[in-house]
Amino acid sequence: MAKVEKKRALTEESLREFLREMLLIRRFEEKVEERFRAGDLPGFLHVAIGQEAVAVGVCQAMDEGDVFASTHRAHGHTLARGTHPNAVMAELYGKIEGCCHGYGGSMHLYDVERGNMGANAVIGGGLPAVTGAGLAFKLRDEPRVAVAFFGDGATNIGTFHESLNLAQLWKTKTVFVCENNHWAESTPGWQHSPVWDDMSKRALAYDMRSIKVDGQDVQAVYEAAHEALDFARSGEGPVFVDVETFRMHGHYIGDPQVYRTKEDRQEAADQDPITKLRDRLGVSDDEFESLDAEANEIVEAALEFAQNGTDPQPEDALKNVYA
Amino acid sequence: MAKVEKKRALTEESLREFLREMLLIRRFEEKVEERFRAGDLPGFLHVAIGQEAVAVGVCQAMDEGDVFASTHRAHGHTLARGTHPNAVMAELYGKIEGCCHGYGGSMHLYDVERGNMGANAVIGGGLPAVTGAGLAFKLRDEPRVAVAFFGDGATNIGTFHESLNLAQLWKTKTVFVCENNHWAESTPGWQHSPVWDDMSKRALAYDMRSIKVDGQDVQAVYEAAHEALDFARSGEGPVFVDVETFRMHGHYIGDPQVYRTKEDRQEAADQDPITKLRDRLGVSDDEFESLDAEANEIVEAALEFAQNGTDPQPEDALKNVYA
Amino acid sequence: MPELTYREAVRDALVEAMRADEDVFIMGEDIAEMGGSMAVTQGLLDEFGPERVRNTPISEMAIVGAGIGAAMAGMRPVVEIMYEDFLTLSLEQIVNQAAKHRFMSGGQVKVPLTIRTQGGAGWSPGAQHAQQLEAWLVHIPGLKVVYPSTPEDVRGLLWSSIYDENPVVFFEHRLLYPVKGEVPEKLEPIPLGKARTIREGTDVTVIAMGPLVHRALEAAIAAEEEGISVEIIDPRTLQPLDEDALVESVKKTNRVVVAHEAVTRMGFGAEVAAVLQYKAFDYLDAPIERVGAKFAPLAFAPVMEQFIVPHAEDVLEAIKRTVGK
Amino acid sequence: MPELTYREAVRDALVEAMRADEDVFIMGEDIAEMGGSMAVTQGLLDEFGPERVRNTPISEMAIVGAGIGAAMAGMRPVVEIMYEDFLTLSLEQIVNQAAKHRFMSGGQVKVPLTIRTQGGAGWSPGAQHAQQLEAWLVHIPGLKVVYPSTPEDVRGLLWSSIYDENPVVFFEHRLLYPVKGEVPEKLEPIPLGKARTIREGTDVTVIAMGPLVHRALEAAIAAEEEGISVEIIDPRTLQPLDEDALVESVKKTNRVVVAHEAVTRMGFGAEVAAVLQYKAFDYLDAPIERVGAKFAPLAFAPVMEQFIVPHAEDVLEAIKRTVGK
Ligand SMILES: Cc1ncc(C[n+]2csc(CCOP(=O)(O)OP(=O)(O)O)c2C)c(N)n1
Ligand SMILES: Cc1ncc(C[n+]2csc(CCOP(=O)(O)OP(=O)(O)O)c2C)c(N)n1
Ligand SMILES: [Mg+2]
Ligand SMILES: [Mg+2]
Repeated sequence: MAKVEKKRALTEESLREFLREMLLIRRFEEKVEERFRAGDLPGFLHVAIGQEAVAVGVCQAMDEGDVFASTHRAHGHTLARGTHPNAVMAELYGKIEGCCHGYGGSMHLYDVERGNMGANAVIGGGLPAVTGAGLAFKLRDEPRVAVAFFGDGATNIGTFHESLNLAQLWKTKTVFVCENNHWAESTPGWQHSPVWDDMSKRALAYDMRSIKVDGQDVQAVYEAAHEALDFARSGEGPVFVDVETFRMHGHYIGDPQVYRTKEDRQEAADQDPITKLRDRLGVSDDEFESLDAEANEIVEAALEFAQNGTDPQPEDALKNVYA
Repeated sequence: MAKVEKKRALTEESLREFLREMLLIRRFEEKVEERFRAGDLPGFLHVAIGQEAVAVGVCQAMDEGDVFASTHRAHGHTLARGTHPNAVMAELYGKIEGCCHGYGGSMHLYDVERGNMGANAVIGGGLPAVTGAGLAFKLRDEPRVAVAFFGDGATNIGTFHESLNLAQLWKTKTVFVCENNHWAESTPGWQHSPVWDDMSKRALAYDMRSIKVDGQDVQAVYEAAHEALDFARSGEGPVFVDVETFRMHGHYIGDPQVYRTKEDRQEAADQDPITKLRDRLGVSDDEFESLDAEANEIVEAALEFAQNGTDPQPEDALKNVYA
Repeated sequence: MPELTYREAVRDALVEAMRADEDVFIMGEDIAEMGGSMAVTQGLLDEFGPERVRNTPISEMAIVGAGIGAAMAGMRPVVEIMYEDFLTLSLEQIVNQAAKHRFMSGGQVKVPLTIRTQGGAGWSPGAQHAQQLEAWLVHIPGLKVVYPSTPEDVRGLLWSSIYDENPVVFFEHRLLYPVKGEVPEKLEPIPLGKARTIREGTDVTVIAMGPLVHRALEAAIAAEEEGISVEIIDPRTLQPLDEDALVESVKKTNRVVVAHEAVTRMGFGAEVAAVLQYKAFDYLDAPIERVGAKFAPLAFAPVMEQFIVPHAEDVLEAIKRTVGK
Repeated sequence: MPELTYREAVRDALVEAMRADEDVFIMGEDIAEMGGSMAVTQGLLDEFGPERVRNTPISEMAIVGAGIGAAMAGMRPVVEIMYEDFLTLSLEQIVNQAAKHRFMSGGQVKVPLTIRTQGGAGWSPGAQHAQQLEAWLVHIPGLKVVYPSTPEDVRGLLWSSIYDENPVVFFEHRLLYPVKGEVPEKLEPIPLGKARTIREGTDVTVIAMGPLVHRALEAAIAAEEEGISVEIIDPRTLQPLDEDALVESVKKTNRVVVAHEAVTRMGFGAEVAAVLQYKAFDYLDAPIERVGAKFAPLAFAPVMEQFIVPHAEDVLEAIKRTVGK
């Protein structure tokens, strides 16, 4: 198979679209934080504030038909891939109108129509499935790719190792996107991984191709993801994308972050991908405010939609156990 | 801590001793094959014929107090570490006089007095324990090292990844000895591992020190193991020892090896570590025959000891479930 | 009717399914050239090639998980875990992923995956190659659990498992592979969730699984000589469980023995006993007897091994106890 | 007597053991600065330092396995699996290694390892953070299994688990952490294998575990108003099980309800029912009732979640059924 390695040019218009999306994710998650703190939302919730460029860059680079698996920090990936904010918010509220009809919740967002194979609350849990889906695409000669998102902490678990090993061995159509935000809950990279400062070393154990990218630069992420997807799609093998990014907030909503220094938090705040893109595009205050208002409006509508959603019937709990 | 890197000189006398040991292991395992084929021996049995130099080289380099964990292919490691052939053979016969009193069998040889923490019939199963023992030695500031033996096939399992990661992170007093004999049962290296032709790449994912060594050269193994043990003992961190070796026989006794070419078998036969050492030491036919006779005598005695051993009482099966 | 061994019957179902459907493929350790550690998949590589008969690395988690992903992508993988004991390495994927995807997605996803495995005592495999763990899987909503005891059943049930839209954990027993039995000329699917009456009787119902079905048969014949008429029922599918069939039989015989090779404590027999004492309370004339492995890991030495696992005599004694003999 | 929360009681046992013995140390994810996901180990890092309070990478297999190795090397590690659901990732080490080393070595080795974990419904954790899997471990010879329900018990039993020479899997329940209770001034070890009578009564015995002990208490009070006298027994240790205590109670009350949060099917209640119908057959005036989670993964939406898990009312209804009301 021919090696495809085109970088699709990004117009300013596209980048503005990216900004809009990142802003939507940001405002969405801020609202989720607010509602959780207000005691409105059930469940264990994790926001990816600071990591929006990864979600948007990768999902924008994906083709129709591509699939992905996400993690406990799934709102951004799901929204970036086109699931309606109403459906996501309604899911967080446990409503029938939610993208999983209230069965899943924040850590288990699925949207099969848009290729979302499911967010996973078990670290590494989605990686073998993405390997298997990439295998299926290869066996059936389909031009599709399966993408896994996961964190730096996830590279420590056996599931990660077995999945990457198998993917490389069989050259499955898979892309592994490691969002290295320097933390696994309260555990800093240096405390959980001997190669925390260069996660691409993980790929060496499989002779797997890897790409390093600045996760706060959405264009760079987009281009790297494109390269990875093209390579995987062509059947040449999986790619490990080593993304450096920053978790601006706590591990979970409400996390007092006692384990984290002020400086570390400030460093993360300084890496806000939205500010970076805004500066780069030279978006004026007025224009930004109008984009922001637009995002907020969508989020407010989603909230209203969710709050007015329908609770499942208790007995619905016994449905969907089997197909 | 100071970095220790002495190579202990090996006298010809020592090497002759190594030859004696390798020969004993060889004859012991040939006898086991014979008795198994004769229908005398219960269980699943795997011999390490062709890999004797690894067992002897590593075990000779270990200090008193060092411990190790072995695999399904455990006779050589156990004998090389000094467990009496009688006790090993009796164990294979399921006798009370066996080194596990008949509870363990070939795949579960233990000898705590000699630091044998147990052979494991689950691939990778002993690696975390060796990491934990190495941690204990470090926490208690003991000058001891824990060694794991495992095969090329074992590098694919999650347990391997988690163990090496943790060992490196915590700089435990551990040495990981990978016996790459190019096969995992019927599956050749290229079919089970993307880095099959250079297993030391596995260590890169942990920034772990690695040493490559020719496993058919007992002196080289001894020296490499010494270097690794010294490094680990000094508290500098674990070491991955990438040993290339050859499985001269089938995966298990009785394996028709339908999956293996004649050439591959011949290649392995050509790498007989005993022949190599014999040639190198210039051992005459006469001398070799006398060494051989000596080994055979020990093995015959072991066989007699085992065959005359005592069967456990059936109800003994309910002992040793709890301490 | 032709005769097949249990081993051939498993193979037959795989071959038929792979011929019928390009989406069926198999993965596992050493299943290709070697034909699996139990020679079940011998010949499949030749017929279907390495794309559909895939040797895997030793990575039980990824084997099951890749099966899940391929199933979610529309295929019907059949994966093999070489020894049941190694299910312990893949349970995260089986229990948290395969069993729950459909539910957590609110019905969007399905996982038509079959996980074959085998185990059991015999040949002195030692403590790590002989456990019987089917009870664990029965505890997990979202899984189906199948454990056939005859060539006919293993063939028909494997077919149905492959074509079921849910993840199925399919247990085979090492000692059953060489067992011969009649099978229908053409493969007939057997629906999951239906027990089979192996033998009719009036005095005691023995509910037996896997190899214990055969040992129960021996026991029944011996019991008959002592004037005790034994009915034997093999649930075959443990999840869903054909409770009605068990209850019906008990209502007739009023006495029950449950027999499996797994450790008695917390084994599947506990569930059967709990169900029957509840649903047939007024019909029980004697306590429900459980026959299973004694409470120890499987010892290596044959004398100890055989002491641990249940035999026909153990079933017979239990039968006699229930009738007060 | 002073009062402690269940959380404080766990912490207290850890602190006391670590003060008493240099060989006791703890490992787990985020147990150091953060004090664990349930704030149980808060403050321990300050007192004992990072060598003895070890944050681990996310690698449940290695966490347990390193504990095994350290235990075999003579220490007394206490490892934490953050959520019980992740036991699925370490079962190979728990079941094939920790549980069997002593046996396979013919008694040479011991593994004094304690594996703490927690789980349960509450706070809508969803299907992968809420399973109750204690039944699995009870099926495995070589393990001890403990599941305390009160501050006093959790403290005394954790101490005994740490000092037991065998591997112990120690279950805590998320909703119990804030529950307060009286504890002896000085930590008193509680022997493993002894049930506790929580409440005496004459009409029905409720055998309850973990949070269901508390729900059973509510049910008992409500039942009393209807003239039903309920005895509640908490086995506390599931392996070894204090069968005598259960049987004694049943001989008195002649009626039994078994209650736990785990899925009813193949849950620990099945074993209890199987044992009691056997050992107290002639004393049972009604079928043994089982109360547990309905057969589904735990749904996220609170209404569905609450429908799945058992409540005091479910226990009450079961009590009433046994007495025919
Ligand atoms: C197998 C497993 N172990 C532990 C946890 C608890 N947990 C949830 S998130 C998390 C940290 C994950 O770190 P990382 O992979 O870097 O992702 P991030 O949270 O930084 O996005 C942990 C330990 C889990 N969900 N799964
Ligand atoms: C977890 C696990 N999976 C599968 C097996 C079955 N098995 C036994 S030996 C073996 C091959 C091991 O290969 P390698 O690690 O290279 O060791 P070698 O046999 O070559 O010494 C396999 C797959 C096992 N024992 N454990
Ligand atoms: Mg992270
Ligand atoms: Mg090998």
